Amino acid sequence: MNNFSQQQQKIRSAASRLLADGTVRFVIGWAPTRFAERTTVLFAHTEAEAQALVWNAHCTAALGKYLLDHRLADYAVGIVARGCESRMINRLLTDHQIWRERVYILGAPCPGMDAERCAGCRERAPVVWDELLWDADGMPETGGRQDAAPTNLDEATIADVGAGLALPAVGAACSRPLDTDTSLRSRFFRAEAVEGLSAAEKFSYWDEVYAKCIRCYACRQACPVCSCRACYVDMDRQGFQGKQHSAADNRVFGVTRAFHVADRCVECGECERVCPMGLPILGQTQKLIKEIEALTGEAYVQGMDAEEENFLGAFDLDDKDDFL
Amino acid sequence: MDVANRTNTAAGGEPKILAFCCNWCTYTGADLAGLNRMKYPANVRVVRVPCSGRVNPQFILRAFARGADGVVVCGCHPGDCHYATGNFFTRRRFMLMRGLLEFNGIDPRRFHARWISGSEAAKFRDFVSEVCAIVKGLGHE
Amino acid sequence: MIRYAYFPGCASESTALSTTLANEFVFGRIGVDLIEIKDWNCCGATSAHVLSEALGLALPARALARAEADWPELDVVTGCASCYARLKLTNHRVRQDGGTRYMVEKILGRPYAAKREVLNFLDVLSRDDVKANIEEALMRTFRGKLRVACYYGCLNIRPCEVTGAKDRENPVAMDEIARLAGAVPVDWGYKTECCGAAHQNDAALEARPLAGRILHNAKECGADVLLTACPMCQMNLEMRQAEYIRKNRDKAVGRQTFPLLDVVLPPPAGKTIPVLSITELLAIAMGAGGERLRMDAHHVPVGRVIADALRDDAETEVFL
Amino acid sequence: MTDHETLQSLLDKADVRQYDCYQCGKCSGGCPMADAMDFGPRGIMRCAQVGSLGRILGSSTIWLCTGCYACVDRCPHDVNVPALIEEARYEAARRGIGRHDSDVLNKVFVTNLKIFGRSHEMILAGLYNLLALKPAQDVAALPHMLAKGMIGIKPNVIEGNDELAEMMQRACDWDKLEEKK
Amino acid sequence: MSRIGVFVCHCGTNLASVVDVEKVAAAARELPGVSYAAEYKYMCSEPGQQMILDAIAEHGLKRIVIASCSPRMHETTFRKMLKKSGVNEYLLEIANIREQVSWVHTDSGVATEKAVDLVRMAVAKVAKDEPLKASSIPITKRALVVGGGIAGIQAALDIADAGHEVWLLEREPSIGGRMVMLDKTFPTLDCSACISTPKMVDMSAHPNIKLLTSCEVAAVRGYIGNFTVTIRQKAKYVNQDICTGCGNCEEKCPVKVKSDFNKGLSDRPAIYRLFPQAVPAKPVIDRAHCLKLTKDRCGLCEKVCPLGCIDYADEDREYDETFGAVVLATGYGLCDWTAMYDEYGAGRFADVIDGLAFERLVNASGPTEGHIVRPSDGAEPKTVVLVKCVGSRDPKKGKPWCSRACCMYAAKHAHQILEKIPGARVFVFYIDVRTPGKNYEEFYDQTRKDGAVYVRGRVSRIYKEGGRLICQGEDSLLGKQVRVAADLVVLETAMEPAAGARETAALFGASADANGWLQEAHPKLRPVETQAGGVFLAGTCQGPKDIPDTVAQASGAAAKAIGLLNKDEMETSPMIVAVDEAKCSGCGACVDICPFGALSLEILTAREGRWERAERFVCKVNAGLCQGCGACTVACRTGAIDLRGFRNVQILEEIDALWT
Repeated sequence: MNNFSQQQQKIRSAASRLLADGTVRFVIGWAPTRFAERTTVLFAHTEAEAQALVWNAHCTAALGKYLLDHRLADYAVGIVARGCESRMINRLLTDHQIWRERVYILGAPCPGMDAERCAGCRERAPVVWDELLWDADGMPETGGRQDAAPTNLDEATIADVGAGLALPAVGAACSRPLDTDTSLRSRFFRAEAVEGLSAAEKFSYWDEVYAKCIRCYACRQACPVCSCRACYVDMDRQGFQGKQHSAADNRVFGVTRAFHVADRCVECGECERVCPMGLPILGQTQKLIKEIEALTGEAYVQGMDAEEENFLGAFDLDDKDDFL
Repeated sequence: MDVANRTNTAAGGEPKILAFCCNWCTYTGADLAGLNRMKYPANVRVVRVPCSGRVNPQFILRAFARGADGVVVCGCHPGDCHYATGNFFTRRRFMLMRGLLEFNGIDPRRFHARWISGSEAAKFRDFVSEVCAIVKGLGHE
Repeated sequence: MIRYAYFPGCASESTALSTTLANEFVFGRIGVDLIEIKDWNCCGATSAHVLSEALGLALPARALARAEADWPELDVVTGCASCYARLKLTNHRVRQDGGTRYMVEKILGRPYAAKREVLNFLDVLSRDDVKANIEEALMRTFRGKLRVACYYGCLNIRPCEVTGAKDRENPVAMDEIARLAGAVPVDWGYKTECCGAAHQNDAALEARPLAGRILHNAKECGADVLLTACPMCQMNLEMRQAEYIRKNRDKAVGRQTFPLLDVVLPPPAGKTIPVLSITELLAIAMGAGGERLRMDAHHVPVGRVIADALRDDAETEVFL
Repeated sequence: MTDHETLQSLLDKADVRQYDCYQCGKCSGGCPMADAMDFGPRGIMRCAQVGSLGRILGSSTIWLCTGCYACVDRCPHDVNVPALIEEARYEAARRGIGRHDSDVLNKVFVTNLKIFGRSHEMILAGLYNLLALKPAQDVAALPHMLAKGMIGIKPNVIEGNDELAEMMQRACDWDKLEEKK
Repeated sequence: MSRIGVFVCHCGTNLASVVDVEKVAAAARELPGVSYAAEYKYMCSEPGQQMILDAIAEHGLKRIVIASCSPRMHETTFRKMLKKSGVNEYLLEIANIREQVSWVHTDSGVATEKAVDLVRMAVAKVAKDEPLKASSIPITKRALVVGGGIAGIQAALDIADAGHEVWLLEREPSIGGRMVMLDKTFPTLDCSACISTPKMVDMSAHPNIKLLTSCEVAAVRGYIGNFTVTIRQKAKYVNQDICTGCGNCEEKCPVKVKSDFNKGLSDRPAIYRLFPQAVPAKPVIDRAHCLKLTKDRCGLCEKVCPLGCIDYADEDREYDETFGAVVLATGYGLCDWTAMYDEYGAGRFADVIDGLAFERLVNASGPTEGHIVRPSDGAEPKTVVLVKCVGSRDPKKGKPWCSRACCMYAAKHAHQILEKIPGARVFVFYIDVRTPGKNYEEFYDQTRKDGAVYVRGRVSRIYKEGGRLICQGEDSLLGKQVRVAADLVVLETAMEPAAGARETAALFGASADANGWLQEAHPKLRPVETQAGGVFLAGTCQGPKDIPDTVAQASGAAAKAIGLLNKDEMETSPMIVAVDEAKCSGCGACVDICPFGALSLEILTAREGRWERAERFVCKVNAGLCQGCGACTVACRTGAIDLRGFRNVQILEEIDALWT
């Protein structure tokens, strides 16, 4: 953690250089706020602004989605990319939303930030970059996808995590002490917290969640996978989703959104981080990835490269169909 | 999806089951069941679609939200799809969807899928009867 | 220095006398350090796994777990095909199946993760660097005068999904090693057929034709010597030959075969095909003399063939 | 359990699906022991297909298999006959059906192991010949081997042989536990 | 107001005896958008249809719902009827209240209630129907046949005889395919060359046929009726227009190359024709082996050519041609057993050969002039072993299928050996003997009686001993292992799809199954068609076949192609997908799913917001290729791609109608 200031300097100088030589129009990174434990997103257009970029445990916002605002641009944009951002970038490339040559990626291996979602993160080092600002040595091991499987966790740990995150988590503040030990947190911690419940309990769990939902669509707005030009929820004439606001309709929205990102989710957890009501909606998408892994028997991690095949966009003649 | 507040228009609280049937296999199979005068419960309402691959999981969500007691999706057997590969995508979509519905507290016994060919009238009848029995057994939550 | 954890196998302490000496000689010369697994035990072949699955896996696992604990960075190598098959299978099963691992660890009472590979001598001798070392260590070669039939044995190759063998029916690894020593491998048809060593005791009569067919084909295809990569195969192939010749001799003198007579009669001679292990062949080529290698321990006399092949080699001492 | 269920459980344990086999005979054609066997690997699969557990357990085939895996390796359908044979041998042992010679050998072998930790050829062969009533088997080679020091009277005892014996006991107990399940 | 008319049919008593049709009509009248509802005895009858037409005129109906039998029965009837009215024929929905109501339910109350529900669904759907117009495309009256084996030849001749222009494309320098390699054909034993070469000559002389040899399909655009095919003409280095095929060059060429046609049993020069009766009967230069082309030496052929045909500067050329119909006749190859069968020696034994090599050995115009000899030493074999199912019926080696012809050609081989070598012994190892064909069983029976020994068992391995080949296997009828010492072993190897067939088919939008055989549209009812309209299958490209079946299928494919070419233009279904480019984000999820290759991503450059020339991907639909399955619509989260006639909103309305 002592590395933060050293690394921050590297970010600043790299950003300055890119701005100075005109490689990029601006660099996306983080800036401090009035509160020590908060940062905000900064679009550094000048070298001076680049010196305001920060790098600390409170850089919780993921930056990838901001690229989408410039998807039609004819200039290049610089971005500080940790594991999650780099996977977002790959995802956007797979979905043909951005042009690789118009993004300059400053790879920033991440120690895990002060956010709940970071605790379950297995891919902290960037997977794509133009320039790696520092190497990933000395960080918690990354890329250990097999190790991430919950089967390797002690049963007691799963139970603890599950118990701690069940119903009471709804509406609770998301901020938790820095917890960089990924081995303590299952990759699918949110989903597993719900899976153990009975059908009725699950139903009321989600009822409680969606009763609180205000349909602000912040989850969609923040999601790097929600890259549609127009979202179905904004087009009520299409008939999929009306404007009515009820737990039932909110629920349809929640499940639909999960399904829309099902096989493309990069597990960044932004949806949950930005939820103003603090709803634990990450479980929905985690569940889908878990299901995909169960169906294929293989690890399914999105965003690892830009050429990958989507689960729902392909098939195997021998796919499971035990309920069909 | 609002199971608690379901309004059922059927008299006597008979459950209604929505069935998506592909035009080339299952719809034909259902027609054949009629041609053979096979009897099955009247709770099922068939929506004809060109291919089971046309069935959007959001349709299923909508049906449950509106109060469906059960939803079924039927198509050609894998490899027999009139459009070559449509049902392979169906398979993946609904294997996922089932997990997600179950995760959301929807009883998976309310959602079924089955491969029924144009000649399998009896299978259609048996399947519909079976789903009706299951759904009736579940009652209204 | 190339290092392996070494599982010698029970035959190394008894019947495989000359092969064991040759192994020491060859691996010493080619810079391969075989570190004997401490207090290793019998792998259980060929009976333990017939009686009990658990026992069949636990016995090899005990030795492997010891190796893993003492030298976690070393692969395990063994010179016997039966041991290799049991060790390799145990390693494979423990790796593949969590249930098996759980069982084995419970029975052993110690951890065993099967992290390293199990290899046989052929795997080691086929390494490019080892081959280079072999070439360097050679003091004389057979200069194309010794025709050898390389017999791999079934268990060095199969089951393929466990051993990962690519050449299933016509492996060439040993042929290539023999060629380094100037021997000429013949193209023959019984490279991987089972010799029946597993049934030497309990179905000796039934298993006899297996060895017979191998020896017959080797001769038919023009081999002077049969090369093996397993002491069990070697002993079986030699003893069956000796037995066969004894019978023919008895027939020739017109008497019933009476084995106890052999206690006082000299060992038989006749139309035989000597059986050498690949390491013996290499040891000879690296200059080891017949006495040092205790070649006299062979059931089928070896000296003549080898000596013939080496005779005109002025630079080196004549073998024997 | 009926014989049929037992057979199915053996097949399941061996991960063999009997109806995969279409009786082409490539296994028996290549089996080195086929001449001595009553059924051969193809015959064993046929017995499994028609559900004749009795024939399998009573066959000489399961005891004569050398485990060389030539059959599996060449099988067009990847039917693992040796795995089935292995399970059949366990079942035969449970039922006390066996082949005398194999029983004697296996018991002598394992006892030998329990005591010394390694196999002792002299004791193994000697005891086997005695108990299997084959006093003359391989005796002809004895003088040669004794004279050359290839076999000796003194057994090699490993240090941890007590611990090994305990471990072997645990393994046998495990089997019994599995059986109860 | 939608002005929907609902018409409830009695279907005699079929419907009316169970469903209270009047009640259904009454309920329909109350539905939103419905301006008129009526019932009648037989809606599909002449007066029934007239009644609907009258009601349309009288009540100004704009959309029609008919509650009757299955739409699979009479949807087309009523669409045709609507063409006579002012109402677009696609503003029609059918509520199936016969097959799905009256015939399957007995309780009148329940049945009527369900019928009302179905009508309600149909009304909800029809309200969102859009008028659609079927379009038609002109048809190029020319067929392309890919592959010049017997299937391609037959298909080309049939199409040409029907009066249409045909181009036949063959990648080898001569047409003829596998059949001309064969010696005799079972079960009649007539000479293969004698029956195939006349057809080849017919081909080259036919005024409607253009022959393209040494050619490949490089690319295809377009679809049924108008395929624009890029043809790659490989360089022949011999001016085919001038060459008379005198053969001087072939005699003088110093190069010796193993002849593929003779399965490596003889040599050929570098300037060569595939076989003596090749069509066209003109040589080409094999560029891989010609000394002039590889090393710039020699040049003998140029010197000896009396007409100056040799052109070393010749190059591959590509050009486009348009065709209305395509017949794929890409044929088969024999599996490379040497790569698969270690246990049979993997090619290490010269005297283990495959069936096609045997055909060349026994062929009078083959390398040995018809003498059956061992390739290793030229001696006449006394004991021959034939091994069937090498590569066939072998899932482990990746070929689970039965190659169908081998049982018969093995019997033929056995017959030929017994006939040509007095005192010969023939052993045929088999798993099953399959002889389904006219006079096939009789032929097999005769071969058996002639003395061929059939041994039931798959050969386990082949090895050498005493200069002979030992075939070790089980005689499973005896239950005993057998070892046959043979002088010659013939492996009757599996047919497999020709190399590149899958890729070529894919260019035309046709697919191959898991094994690589080209996929027919329906295994029973559309055996010569593919999923791609206008692309038909002939011969072994679709699956293993013998010659009669191949020829029959080729004629079938030709008939389909003729049927298509006889039309001047064809109508296409308007119920296909359409993309709303404004909404499309170009993610390409739909493109992955389309089985017909009808969707593609293209870059759209347009002014957008503050960007003058914004570039983004959008999905484009090829209306000719789309078959209207709608699988892509589900992948589109935005709903930018939607299926006409089955739009998202329509299906949602149907669902909603049930619970309002």
